[in-house]
This record gives sequence, C-alpha cells and structure tokens, in this order.
Amino acid sequence: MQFAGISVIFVTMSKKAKINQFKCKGCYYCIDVCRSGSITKSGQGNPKGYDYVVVDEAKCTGCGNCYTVCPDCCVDIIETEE
Amino acid sequence: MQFAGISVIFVTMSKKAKINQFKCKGCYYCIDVCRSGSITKSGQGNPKGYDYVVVDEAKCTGCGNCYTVCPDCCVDIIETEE
Amino acid sequence: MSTEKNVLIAGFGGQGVVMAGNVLAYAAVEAGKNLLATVSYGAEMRGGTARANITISDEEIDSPIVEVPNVAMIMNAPSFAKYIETIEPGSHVIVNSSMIDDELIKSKDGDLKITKVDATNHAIKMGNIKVANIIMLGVLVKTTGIIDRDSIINGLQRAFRKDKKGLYYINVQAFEIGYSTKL
Amino acid sequence: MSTEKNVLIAGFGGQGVVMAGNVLAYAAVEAGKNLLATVSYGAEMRGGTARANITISDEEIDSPIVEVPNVAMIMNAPSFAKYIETIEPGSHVIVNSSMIDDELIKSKDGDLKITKVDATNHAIKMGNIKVANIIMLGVLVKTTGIIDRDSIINGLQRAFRKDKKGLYYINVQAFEIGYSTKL
Amino acid sequence: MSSIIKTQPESIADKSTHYCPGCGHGVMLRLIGEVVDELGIREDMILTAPVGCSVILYDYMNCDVIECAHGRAPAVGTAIKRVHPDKFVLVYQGDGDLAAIGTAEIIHAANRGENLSVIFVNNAVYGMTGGQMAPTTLIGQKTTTSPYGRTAKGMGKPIRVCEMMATLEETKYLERTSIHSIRNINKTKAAIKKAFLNQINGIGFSLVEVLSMCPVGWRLSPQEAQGYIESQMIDYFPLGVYKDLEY
Amino acid sequence: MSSIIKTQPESIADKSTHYCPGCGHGVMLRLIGEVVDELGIREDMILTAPVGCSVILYDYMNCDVIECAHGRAPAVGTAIKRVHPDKFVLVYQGDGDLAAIGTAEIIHAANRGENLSVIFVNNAVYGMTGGQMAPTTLIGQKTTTSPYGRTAKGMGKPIRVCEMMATLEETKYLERTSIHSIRNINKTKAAIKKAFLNQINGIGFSLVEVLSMCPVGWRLSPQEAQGYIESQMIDYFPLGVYKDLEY
Amino acid sequence: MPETIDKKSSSVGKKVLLKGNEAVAEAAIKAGCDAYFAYPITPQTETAEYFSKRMVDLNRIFIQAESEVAAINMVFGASAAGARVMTSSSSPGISLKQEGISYIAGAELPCVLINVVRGGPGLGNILPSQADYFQTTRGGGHGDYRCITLVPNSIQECYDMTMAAFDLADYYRMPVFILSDGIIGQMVEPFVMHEYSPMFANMPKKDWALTGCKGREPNVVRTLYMSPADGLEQLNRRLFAKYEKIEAEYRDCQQISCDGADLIIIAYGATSRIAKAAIKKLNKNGKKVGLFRPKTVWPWPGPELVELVKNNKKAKFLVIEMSMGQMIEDVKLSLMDVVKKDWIYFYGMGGGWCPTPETICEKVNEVLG
Amino acid sequence: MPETIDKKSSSVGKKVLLKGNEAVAEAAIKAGCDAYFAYPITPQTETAEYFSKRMVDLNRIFIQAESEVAAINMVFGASAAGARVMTSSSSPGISLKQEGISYIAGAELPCVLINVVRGGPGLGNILPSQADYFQTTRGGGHGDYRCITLVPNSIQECYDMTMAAFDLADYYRMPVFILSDGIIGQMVEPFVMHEYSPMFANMPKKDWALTGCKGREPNVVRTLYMSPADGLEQLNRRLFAKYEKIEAEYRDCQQISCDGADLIIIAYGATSRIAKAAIKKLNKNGKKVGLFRPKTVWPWPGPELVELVKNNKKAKFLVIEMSMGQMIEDVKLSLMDVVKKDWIYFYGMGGGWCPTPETICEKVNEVLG
Ligand SMILES: Cc1ncc(C[n+]2csc(CCOP(=O)(O)OP(=O)(O)O)c2C)c(N)n1
Ligand SMILES: Cc1ncc(C[n+]2csc(CCOP(=O)(O)OP(=O)(O)O)c2C)c(N)n1
Ligand code: SF4
Ligand code: SF4
Ligand code: SF4
Ligand code: SF4
Ligand code: SF4
Ligand code: SF4
Ligand SMILES: [Mg+2]
Ligand SMILES: [Mg+2]
Repeated sequence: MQFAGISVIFVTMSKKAKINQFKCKGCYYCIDVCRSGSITKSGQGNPKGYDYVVVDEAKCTGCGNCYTVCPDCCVDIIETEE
Repeated sequence: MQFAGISVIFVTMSKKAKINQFKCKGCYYCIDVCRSGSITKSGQGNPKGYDYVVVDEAKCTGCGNCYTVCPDCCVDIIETEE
Repeated sequence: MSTEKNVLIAGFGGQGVVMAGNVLAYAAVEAGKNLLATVSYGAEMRGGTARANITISDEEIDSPIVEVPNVAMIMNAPSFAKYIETIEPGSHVIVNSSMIDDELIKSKDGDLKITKVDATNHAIKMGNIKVANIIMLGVLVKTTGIIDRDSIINGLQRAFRKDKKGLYYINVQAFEIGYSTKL
Repeated sequence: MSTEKNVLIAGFGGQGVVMAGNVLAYAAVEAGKNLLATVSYGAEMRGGTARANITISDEEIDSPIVEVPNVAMIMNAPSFAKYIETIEPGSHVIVNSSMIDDELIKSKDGDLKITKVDATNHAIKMGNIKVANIIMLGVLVKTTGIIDRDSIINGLQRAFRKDKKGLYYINVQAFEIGYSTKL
Repeated sequence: MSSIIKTQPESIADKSTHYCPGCGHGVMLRLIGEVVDELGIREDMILTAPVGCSVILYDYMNCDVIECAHGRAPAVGTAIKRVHPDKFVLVYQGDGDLAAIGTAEIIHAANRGENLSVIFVNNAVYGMTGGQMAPTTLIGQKTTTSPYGRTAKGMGKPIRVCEMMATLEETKYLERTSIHSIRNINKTKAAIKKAFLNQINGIGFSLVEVLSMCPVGWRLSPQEAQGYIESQMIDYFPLGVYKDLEY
Repeated sequence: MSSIIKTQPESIADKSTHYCPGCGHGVMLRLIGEVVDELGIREDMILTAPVGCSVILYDYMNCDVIECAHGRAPAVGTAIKRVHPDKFVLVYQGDGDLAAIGTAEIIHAANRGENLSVIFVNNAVYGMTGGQMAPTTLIGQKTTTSPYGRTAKGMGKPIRVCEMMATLEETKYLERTSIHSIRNINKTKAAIKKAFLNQINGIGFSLVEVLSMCPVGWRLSPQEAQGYIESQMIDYFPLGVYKDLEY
Repeated sequence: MPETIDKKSSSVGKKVLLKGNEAVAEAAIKAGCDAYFAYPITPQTETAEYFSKRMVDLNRIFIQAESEVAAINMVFGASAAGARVMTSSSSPGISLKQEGISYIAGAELPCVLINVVRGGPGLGNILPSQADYFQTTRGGGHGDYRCITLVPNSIQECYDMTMAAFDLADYYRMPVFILSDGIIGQMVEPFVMHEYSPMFANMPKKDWALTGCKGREPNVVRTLYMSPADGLEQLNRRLFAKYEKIEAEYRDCQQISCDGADLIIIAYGATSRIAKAAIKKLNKNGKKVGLFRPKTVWPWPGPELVELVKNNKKAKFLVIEMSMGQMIEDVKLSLMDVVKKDWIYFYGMGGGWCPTPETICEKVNEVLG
Repeated sequence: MPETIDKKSSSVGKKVLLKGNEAVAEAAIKAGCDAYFAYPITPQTETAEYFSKRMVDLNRIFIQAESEVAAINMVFGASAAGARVMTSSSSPGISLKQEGISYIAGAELPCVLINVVRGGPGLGNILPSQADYFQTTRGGGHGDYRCITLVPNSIQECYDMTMAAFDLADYYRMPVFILSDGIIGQMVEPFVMHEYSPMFANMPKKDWALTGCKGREPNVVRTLYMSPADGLEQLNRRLFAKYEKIEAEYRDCQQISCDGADLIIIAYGATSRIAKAAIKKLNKNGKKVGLFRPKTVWPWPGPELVELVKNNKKAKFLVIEMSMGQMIEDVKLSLMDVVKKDWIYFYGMGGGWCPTPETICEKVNEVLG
C-alpha cells in the first residue's frame, strides 16, 4: 500500500499475558485485577505445591494489570504479530 | 488602734536579700537583674576562689529577682519587722 | 532405641501440622510415654510451610536431634518433595493424596510403606477442611500402632479445651474415620 | 630519680594552665630532655579548674603516675587549697599572690619554698591578663633552673605559631619579666 | 514476530523468592527493579538490606548489596554514600527495622540530610519473626504480642513516620503510598522514581513509605490483606506527599 | 521578728553543686525543687538522672534517684512508673542524652503515652564531655567537634524536639521555655508545674524543653550566654506551647 | 505449641507440654515476675509472645520495647523499683544489652536474663549455638563483673532453673542468666509444673528499692563513683567478695558414669543431651565413657571436676561445644596442675550447627584410639 | 594539648607532643584513614575532636554519630565500601558497639577500633582501667570471633601501633583493637612522627568492596548464612583458620631483664610502665625482677612466655592488672603444664584505680618473701 509516497504496512499486534506457572504462588491478585476475566486457577499444584493460575489467551487484552500486581514476577506480556 | 472593734497593728515589713558568699560562684546574673543596683562584686575571693557578690541592704527592695536568677541558691529573701 | 519412634509431620502452615503434632504429643503424655517434639520456627516458616518432629519412646529420650524420621505424615506436595528422601527406609509414611500427585508418590515409594489418604477431600466432605490433619493422624496411629486409641482421644481433649468443644467433637470424628480407615 | 622534676601547674580554666604546661613541655623537648605530661580531663574540669603535671627528666620516665609533685605553680586560691598539701616538702612553689590571700599562703608555707608573684596584676599592667601564666613560668624556671632559658624561648615559639605571632612576642616579654624577676 | 514487552526487570535475579504468597515485598522488589532498569543505575548502585523478611535481598537484586544489622541500614547507607558520593545508595527498611529499633538511625540520617533514597515498607507487623506488634500496628490489630489487639493505652498509637520526619529540616521528599491496587502500585513506582532521581540530582534525603501487605503476619488471605490496607490502614496512614523540596 | 520568705527549696540538698558558674542546670535544680516543695511530692517521687552534667543529681535532690545509662532515662522511667503508677516519676535529660543517643527511647516513651514528666535541658552542646556538638547545636556554632562551626550540609540543622514530638498522638503537653531572664524563668517554672500536675492527674506524657545556658561549653561569660539564648537560640527554637491536651 | 495454662494453676503438678521458651516464661510468672520487657528475635520470640498474653491476663507489666537497648534499660528501672523482672533475647540482641547488663551488675540489681543462643557471628543464623559462652561468663560488657549462669538441658530444667534464677538474683542482688539455645528453646517435652516455693528461707528485703523516700532516707541507685578510692574500688571489692561466696555456694553439675571411665565428655545444655545419647551407645559397645555436665557455667564447677580426677586418674577428657572452643578454657583453668593439657580433647563446630550422637561416637573412638 | 600538626607534614621526623588520644588520630590520618565515626565519651573525646578538624581540612569523612551504635554501623558501611575506617570510644560506648563488632568480624571487614578503657562496671568513672580485657580478647559480642588487639604503653606506640592496626586490619580483613586506657590516652610524651609506610609488601586488593558492580559480578557483604552446613560453619572454620595463622604470625611482646629473674612481672599498657619504674627501684635494691610485657593481647604471646620459662625455671610470676584479674587467665592457659598455678601471683584492683611503683614494690617483696 502506498500513501503519499511512503509504504505503510498494517500489522495487527496483539498483546497477551503469559504466566510462569513454576513461580506462581497462587495469591490470585491477578485474577482480581483482570477486567476481562481471563485468569483462572489451574486446579493443579506446581512443584512448589501452589495451585497456579492460567490465562485464557483468547480473552486476554494484554492490559498488563496482572503484571503490575503480581508479587512474584510470574507474568510476561508478549506482543505478537498476528 | 481600734477599728470597728478589731485591733489592728501596723507593722512595716521590709524584705531584703541575703547572699551566701560561700556558695556564690560569681556568675553575676543577680547584678544584671537587680533594678535597684544593690548588688556589687565584693572584690574578695571566697574559699572556692570566686569573687562573690554583696548586697547593699539599704538599696535592696526585696524584689527577689536575684533569688530567681541565681543558679546556685545563694540568695535568701528575709522579711523583717522594722 | 528399639522403641523410639521419630514421627515427622509436614505440610502447609494452614494445614494443622502443629496441631496434629500437639495431639500426638499430648496423647503420648497421656499414654505415659516419653516424648520430645520440635516444630519449625523462624525463617523456616516463610513461604508458609511447617514441620513438626515428635519422638515417642518408652525409654528416656536423650538426643533432641532427629535426622532420620522413621514415621512420617506428609500433607502436601512441597513437603513431600522436601522430606521424603530423609525418611528411614522401611518406614510407614502417610501421605495426603488429595494434595500430592500420584506420579510423584510413585516415583519415591521404593523402600517406604506409603499409605495414601484422600484426607483433604474427606475433610471437605466432613464440612471442615481443617480436620484433614486428624484424619491422617488416625490413619497413622492405626497403621503404626504408635500409641493406643484412648490416649489419642485424651490427647484430643487436651488440645481442644472447653472453649473449643465444637472442634473437639469433629476432630474425634475425623480421627475415628482415619483410625477405622473408612475412607 | 634524682634528676626527675614533677611540676604541678594548677589554676582556673581561663588562666592558661594548659598553655603554661605546653610551653614547659615543648621547652623540655627542645632541651633534649625526657618528659611526660598529663592534664586534667572530663568531670575534673567542671567548675572550671584545670591542672597540668609535667615530669621532666634526663633519664627515661617510666611511671606516668605523679602522686607527689616536687615543683609547683599555683595560680588561684582554690587550687592552692586543693593541691598544696600534696607537694613534696622542701619543694619550690610559685604562687600567684594576686589571687591568693597572703594569710592562706602563710598558713601552709611550713616546709615549702614559696615564691609569691603578683602575676595577674602584672599581666594586667602589661595589657593582657592572659600572660600571668608565662610570667609565673619565668619565675619558676629562674627559681628552679629546671630548664635553660633558650629552650623556653624555643618552646614559646613552638606553642605560639605563625598565626599567633603577636601572642608569641608578648609571651616572650612576660617570660623575661618573670625570669628576670623584675616584678 | 513476537517480543516481550513486560517481564521481570533485568536488575532482578530470575529466581523464586522466599516471600509468602501475596507478600508486598515481592511487588516492591519488582517496582525497584523496574526503576533501576529505567534509570540504568544497576551497576552504580549499592543496596543496604535490612533485617526483616527482605533480609536476603542480595539473593534477588543483581547489584552490590550489604546486609545490615537490624535497624541500622540508614547508618550503613550514610557511610557508604559518604565514601562513594557518586554511587547510588538505596536504603530499604521494614517498619520494625525503621520505626522501632532503628528510630535514632533513620531520624539522624534524615536530619543530617544524607543524600539517600529510603524505601520504607510499612506492613504494620514484624513479618520475619512471625507477626509481632510493630510501631505501626493499628489500634485493635491482633498480633502475636498484642493478642487482645493493640490498645493506645500502654502500647501507644501507631507512629506516622512521614509526619514525624517532615519536622526535620533537611528531609527533602517524603511521600506515603500503597501497593494494594493497580493505581496505587503505579503511584508507588512514580514515588520511587522520584526518590531515586532526587539522589541522582543531589537533592538530598528522600523517603517513600509504602503500605504493604503481609498476609501471613496478618493471618489474612492475600485478597483480604489488600482490603485491609484499603479499609483500615489508609484511614490512619493517609497517602500523599508530606514534603517535596526540590531545589 | 524576721522570717525567710525565699530560700533554697527543702527538696534540694544544702550543698554547693559542681556546676560551672552561670550554668542553667543550677537554675533548673532550684525550679524543680520549688515545684516539688509546692506540690509536696518529694517523698513520693523518683527521679531518673541522665548522663550529662546533671549526672550527680542524686547528690542534690533529697529524693529517690536512679542514675541511668546515657540516653536511656525514658526507658528507665517507663519501667519505674509502670511498677509504681502511684508515685511521681521525673525524667531529666540533656540534649545529647535525649536528642542524640536516646532518640529512640524518648520517642517511644512518648509514643506509648507513658505518664511521665520529662524535663529536657537544651543547652545546644554536650556540656559534660567538654563542649562537643549536640543535635541542637545551632548552625554556625563552634564546638570542639565542629571547629569551623556547624553546617547544615553534612551535620544537618538542629533538631526541634517539641515540634517532632508533637506529631506523636500520645504526647499530651509539650512546651519550650527558656531560663535566660526573670520572665522566662518564671514561665519555665509554670511549665514545670503543669507537666508535674499532668502526671499527678493521670493526663499522660508531658515534656518541657528548656533553653539553658552552658557558659563553659559555649566559651562565653554567663551574661553572654544569656544573651546568646535571647539573640540566637530563640530564633531557631521558638518558645511556646506545642501541644496541650488535657482531658 | 503453648498448652493452655489455666489461670487458676490447675495444671500444677500435672505433666504439661511447653516449649522451652514458654516454660521459662511460665516459671517466671509463677515465681512472681512482675514485669517483662523484650524485643522479638528468633529463636526466642515465643517467650515474649507467651508473656504478652499471660501478663495482661494477670494485670502485670509487659512491654514490647522499641529495641533490646530499651528493654534492658527498662529491666534496670523496674528492678531498681523493686520488681521481679526478666528479659529474654537471642545472641545479637544480647550483644546490644551489654552496656545495660554492666550497669545492672554495677548497681547490684537483681534480674533474670535469657539468651536463646543462635548461630553467629553477626546475623549468623537462627539455629542453635553455644558460641556466646565467653560473652555470658566473662562479661561481654565493660568492667569487672559476673552473672550467675544456669544452663538447662531439659524443659523441666528450663522451668526449675528459671524459678531458681529469680531467687538467686534477689538473694545475691545480681543479674542471673539462663543460657539456652535454639534447641532447648524450641523443643517440647513433658514436665511437671510445680508451684513456686522460694529457695532461700530468708530472702533479703529490698530496702534499697526506689519507692519514694517516705519515712526513710532517699535511696540512690547508681554506678558512678567519681572517686575510685572511696567508691568504685569498694564496689568492685564488694562485688568480688560476693562472687567468691557464690563460687563456694552455688556451683552445680551432673555426673553420669564417670567412675572408672576412660573418657569423660564435658558438655552442657543441648549438647549434653546429644552426648548422653552417644554415651549410651558407646557404653553398649563396651566403651567406658562418662558425662560431666555443668548446670552452672558461672560459677564454674571446677572443684567438682578436680575431685572427679582424684577418683579417676586415668580418664581423658573430651569437651564438646557448639562453638569453636570457649568452655574449654574453664576446663583447662580448673584442671591446671591436675591434668595435662593434651589429655583434654575438643570437639566443636562453627555457628548454628550441632553434633549428632553419631559424630560424637566417631570423635570418642578417635580419641580412645 | 594538641600541637599544631602541619598540613604539609613538616612535623614528620621531628619530636612532637600529642596526647595518646591525639597521636592515634594523627597516625590514622597519616595511614590513610578515609573515614572516622564516633560519639564523644571521656576519656576518649580528644580523638574525635582531633579528627573533627583534621578530616575537614583534608576533605575526608568525619561524622559525629548520634550514638555508638550508629557509629559502629557507619564503620561497617564505610569498611564495606572499601574505605580505611576507624572509630574510638571508651568502655560503656564499646559495650554498645558489640553487636556491630560481631557483624564486622563476621563479614570479614577491616577496621580499627580504639577503646580508651575507663573504670567500670556501669558508668563507673573516667579514670584509667584495664577491666575490658575479657571483652576485647574473648569477644564481648555474640558468636565465635576474635579481634587483633594491640596495647601501646607509650605515645610512640600509640602512633606506631595505630598505623600497624590499619595494615593488619586490611591484611587479615578483620577488626583490630587498640586497647588504650585513661592514662595512655591522656598523657603527653614526645615521639617521632614518621611517615606511613605499609607493613606488608603486598596488601590484598579490596575486590570484595561495594563500589557498584560495573564490569564484575555483584559483591555481597553479609553475615547471614541460613544453612550452617554450606555457609556459617564454613565461615567460622575460615575465621579460625585465619586466627590460627595470626596467632602464629603476629604475636608481640617485650621482655626486660627476665634472664635469671626471681620474679617476672607480667603487665601491659599503662600498668607495664608503672611496673617498670618499680622494677628499676627493685633492681637497685638488688632484687632480680623482670618484666614480660605483651604488646598484643590477642594473639597472646604464650609461646614466648613458655620459652621464657624454659630459660628460667626458677622464676615466679606476678600478674599486674588494673582489674580484678582478667589477663591472668591467658597467663595460666599458656603456662599450663609448664608452671604450677601457685607460682603465678596476682596484684590487681577494682575499677578506675591504678597501682603505684611503691605498691608494686610492696607486692613484689611480699611474693619474694
Ligand atoms: C538486634 C536484633 N533484634 C531483633 C532481631 C530479630 N528480627 C529480625 S527481623 C525483625 C523485625 C522485622 O520486622 P520489619 O522490620 O517490620 O520487617 P518485615 O519482616 O515486616 O518486612 C526482628 C525483630 C534481629 N535480627 N536483630
Ligand atoms: C554510652 C555513653 N556514651 C557516651 C558517654 C559520654 N557522655 C557523657 S555525658 C555526654 C553528653 C552530655 O550532653 P547532654 O546530654 O547535652 O548533657 P549536658 O552535659 O549538656 O547537660 C556524653 C556523650 C557516656 N557516658 N555513655
Ligand atoms: S499474581 Fe502472580 S503469584 Fe499471584 S496468582 Fe497471579 S501469577 Fe500467581
Ligand atoms: S494482561 Fe490484562 S487481560 Fe490479560 S490476563 Fe493480564 S490482566 Fe487479564
Ligand atoms: S532582692 Fe531585688 S533589689 Fe534586692 S538585691 Fe535582689 S534583685 Fe536587688
Ligand atoms: S547569681 Fe548567685 S552565684 Fe551568681 S553572682 Fe549572684 S549570688 Fe553569686
Ligand atoms: S511474613 Fe509477611 S512480610 Fe514476611 S514474607 Fe510473609 S507475607 Fe511477606
Ligand atoms: S559544662 Fe555547661 S552544662 Fe556542664 S556544668 Fe558547666 S556550664 Fe553547666
Ligand atoms: Mg514489617
Ligand atoms: Mg547539653
């Protein structure tokens, strides 16, 4: 696509949360702050014995709230070209 | 003298400062606060070696200022029937 | 030496590890046995794990150091991972299978006599998740015969005093369930 | 032991007791003698009195403890009262008669060789009350021969450095007055 | 093509901490890490760790660390900053550390106007030793040494550190924040950054008091702990800037 | 017929003190003696003496006295008052004692709201040890450890104790007075009396900060020392009531 | 693991279960401890926690001080006011109390101090140690003074010795230490919680206490004596006369199968328990090994040790400490002229680390060859 | 009595006059002391006062700390930051520093500490004493650690030993004490103020210091080792290996006319000077009396003492201390198996009080009979 002589590529970037299930301690702060309701308990214990959380990527808006509240640095927000 | 059936005796009380020359340390605070100028250095050393102060009773009004400032409890104010 | 039982109880802070230890200890006193117990303290407790060691013996107990427990009751996965290797081979180990993966258990059960108890789930069914510890204790007592049933009941009485009568009854019930292994 | 002189200097804080001690000490160094000095410190100074002990000797000075001075220079009445009894009988004592009652001096001069110096008044006449100490030091040096005159001058130079040149000159003058006892 | 746009700050070691689930120290660790990364000061920084749950900060922060005696981090930090005026010195303290045993040290470091950044984690309890009363414990709060709840009589009311320190002439920046919600976490980060920049710009003593969750010490769930700050702590410890003297 | 209408208070021993000429501690001793006499509490009183020039208060006051470690009189007084709530406990402190080494003890005794009367003699210097800088030494003031004069940079500004303590909820009465003139001496006496009565009436923690002459430590004549308070100290340490909560 | 102790003392005479840290607190309370001041520190904190409840219930004095320094000075004040008073801490906190302890000793005030020793130096760790022996027995504070130091090795002794500590403190007017450690403080054992009865028939009256001077001359509590000749020197002579008396009157130790032993282990506190377990094993294996356990480390039971050597001239000695070697100096000092230096062996270890029966057995076998 | 010390060191090599308290300060400054932190206390204050001027002149670090506790923790920080650092105090203040000293020893940081010992216990008095010997040599703080302790008996030694102290501290990475007292600190004697030259050819690099981790792995200064096995135990073993090395390498003592002496006085610091005066008198009167003067009290010059006994088997020993008897334990410990206990006599005194040549002569005559 050409626009005023500059070539512009439209790319849809999508941000998603990824949770490190090994570091998660199950405090569930992230569940509370996720407005899209993407985070739920996994129902599984990680090797440290905590019922870690999982993200429903489909719902996740990548807002980063979970990153901000997590006391254990379990969250990465990853931007992907769709 | 009788007055309305009560006998009244007029007595002139006079208050005077008396300075314990042995305790005086020669700070001369008292000299500064004596409005009547009754206190002067004695020009003599007491056994502790300080040039203690003396009061000129004639001038002293017994106001007690010297008592109030003295850090060494050197002053008595004595009331005497004249 | 022969009569000396070194019981290890381990789990999360909230799981009643210390309380289970207390009951066992009181029971031992009631049974006229000697006993020596230590529980985890200080920084050991950060992260919320707890441990109790109760040594019970007919003879005088000299050393307060237990390096190799010969009976164990393990209430969650982290504790299982942490302590299972320290237990004397051939010992009875009661594990809370509600909280510990079967795979994990299997990988370690070589020389140990492991009894799996679905304790937390049973406790939930009983209406109080907190009695999982005493259910497991019931199994432990039954399995090892470490102490007589009546002493445990007395121990429970001592641990849950007047002000905690309600708790006393449900814990007796929990113990009986474990003891009769009606699981 | 024979050559050891234990000099006591005592007076009010402001009278330059420590400075007189310094000058004597520097002079002793300049004269190549051994010396050991202590001055009063801490609570001893509350109320404003000061003391210096300077031991001067041709031999090594071992003990830092002076219990019985054998030369003294006393600058005020309280110090006279406090220390006079501690001085070795037969010793030279230079007293500041401007500040110490003649009666008091007389009552104590039994076994001591007392030299009275109207030091404070002379110092006032010289225009600086603070040099009374060095006037007295002049008398002390002359009377006892404890140290040679030149060393004292050197000592004064060391005590009053560049920044205190004015003080140096007046103190030399004060010393000379005392030394020549032109009083 | 995908890129990580938020992740654990570089200045923080990639390991699991010993902090309990929901512990505020964890949040603080990340915030400090982010600010350190943003300012690029990791290699110029010396951290003084207190005695308290954060005692092993040296395991978590990728920088030079000294572990101080209980309460003395401000004295230690003072000396380090004097020796290395060109380095960044961070003083991290808990409420027992700063407001009980270390009262004199923080007040005098502040009063001398040491060019330090102090992060004061107020969790109203002695976390490390198992939940005893702290100088900042709220009235009525039950702890292992105030089993019937703290009373003003005999135990006093909680000490408000920012308010007290504001009376010291040489304090330059004092703010109280909280980390019980997204908004407050973001504000806390801004405050940390400001305190750091103050030191870098030679402005002087800055302290950020952070209300922080100690679920284990409070015997609450992490969520309840956040709520406790919101509903109880902030009432007594008003958030806000208590001093800001940039010049 | 003649009678003595003013003389040394009975609660004071009839002896010469070791204080230097013109020392403010001497004035304070008499004022305290007068108030003790007026309230008739000598025999019900326990005095905690600090380390400082007033360390041998036991030689001067005719009452039970304990000589405390440097800075710790408020802790000692706390314990004594708790053991004998019906006795009168007087805490006497200097500025080095209270505002330097004893910072934590005074702040926490105050914060706990101990029912104590504290007399704080602020003479802007360490008298007893020979005139070193105190936390209350003025900017520019030369002392034996600030030979070029105190500077705000590196040494900080003088600590204003009343202002700082006013931020503590449980302090009930805080006043700063001076004893450099008749009027101020009289005001000081009134303040002392109020602080004493507060304790007697169970009101709680009271502290009177008194600006006091230390001619020897300041290297000034007694008169100059009075002038120094008037012209220098009061500027920085405003006299007045900082808190008064009788209820 | 605090067993609920009934306010009406119905637990008295029964076997109860408490941690060492709790048993000392309950004993203190039963012995009439009026006031307790402390600052939390692991592995001692249970003592403070226990007091925080019981003292409030009993309307006695409990203050969680702002620091160990404040706590010890509160002890100083309360003791001067005539109260029975106690504080407890662990190693770093005890270091901070040294100035105050020196004051209390100098002012001849009674008090009870508990050190639940942990690994050092510095912050060290929170595990058991015995490396504060020098600090406790030689005076970690400045000046010449001593503290009576009792070393329990069971919960029963924690309880009994704490009661005794209060009486000894009042009787001799001096600080008395209970030297505990992370094992003794944290372990639970059944013990009999008997009622308090004073160990001395005539406890001296506290006529020196500060109570207001009504009807008497003012009392002064102080440690300042400007003039050594008529003050400080006298104080020190008086203190040391007292110390000599105590050394004669109040040494205590336990001896187990020392008669005819080839080797005698000298150990106190937790270590002595571990040693006892080892000795039983060794005895079973026919090794003649005995135990000499000081129950007081100041005064040190030296004469008992010398007496023991008189009856058993062949025995070697093995000193075991959870330290790099501190008590061994007392052993040597008391055995000077009696046993050769190289007859005294040492088995010790660095901070926060304890021996096991097994390692002790090894060491014994090594010594016995 | 501070003689003005020229900034350009023109006084170097000349005989100058300073108080002991000032000489230590000047030596420190010449030895490159970067930072000094202290709190005033008699009879030590002149050191702080001296520093307060000179350090400002030299643009180095001087802080009058808010307390001794703060001061020692500033020392901890400055040392960790790589600075040469010193503090000074007197007995009660040193007690308050015990926790900090334990931390510094545990963290293996170098620093120089001066204790100008005064009468104790408690506030005591401000006169000279030697009753902090135990505190200094055995560790008044918690845990197992030692501090090298140098004891000057002249102003020259105050100066020289302070310089050495900085080098020893850096070389061995540990705290070094100068054990002074109210006499040594307050007296003035001429001494030669030579320039500083390092006592070790290769001073170790301070690559452990906190300077920001640019270009290297982060440095951590700590004393916490949660796990004893792989941390604290190792630390303590390392410390004691170092201590053994120092005991072998850096003992120091002076012996005067010990050969053939009938009695050897053992004394240090101020007391050794007084003893020397007494010995001269006694020698004049034909009595064969010698002096053994430790210049280090930790490490204790025990082997030298034993060697001395080898060459002189008939000598009795008289230990003289301004204390009720502390160093005498080191004497006995080192002479165990070599000399009988009752061959070792003691002459000591309570707080803040010193012997005179006369009283020493009396005591000697008493012992020699
Ligand atoms: C001198 C000393 N006293 C006491 C302790 C025990 N101690 C360790 S951490 C701590 C309190 C921690 O509370 P806080 O500072 O609020 O930190 P938190 O754990 O709550 O973050 C105490 C009392 C110690 N290590 N040293
Ligand atoms: C622990 C301790 N540190 C230091 C000292 C020395 N010291 C005695 S009094 C004093 C300061 C006195 O100053 P201040 O409290 O202002 O009382 P003032 O003499 O001015 O009345 C100091 C530092 C001490 N005795 N104990
Ligand atoms: S906030 Fe972090 S630790 Fe807590 S549940 Fe979510 S991912 Fe796990
Ligand atoms: S990034 Fe936002 S939407 Fe996605 S899981 Fe986290 S909080 Fe929920
Ligand atoms: S009473 Fe008044 S008038 Fe008399 S001397 Fe004193 S100040 Fe002067
Ligand atoms: S005020 Fe008192 S001490 Fe001062 S000069 Fe007057 S009488 Fe003497
Ligand atoms: S105890 Fe509290 S402060 Fe400590 S780690 Fe746990 S939650 Fe955090
Ligand atoms: S030094 Fe100052 S405070 Fe001390 S007695 Fe002298 S004048 Fe008073
Ligand atoms: Mg906290
Ligand atoms: Mg003052």
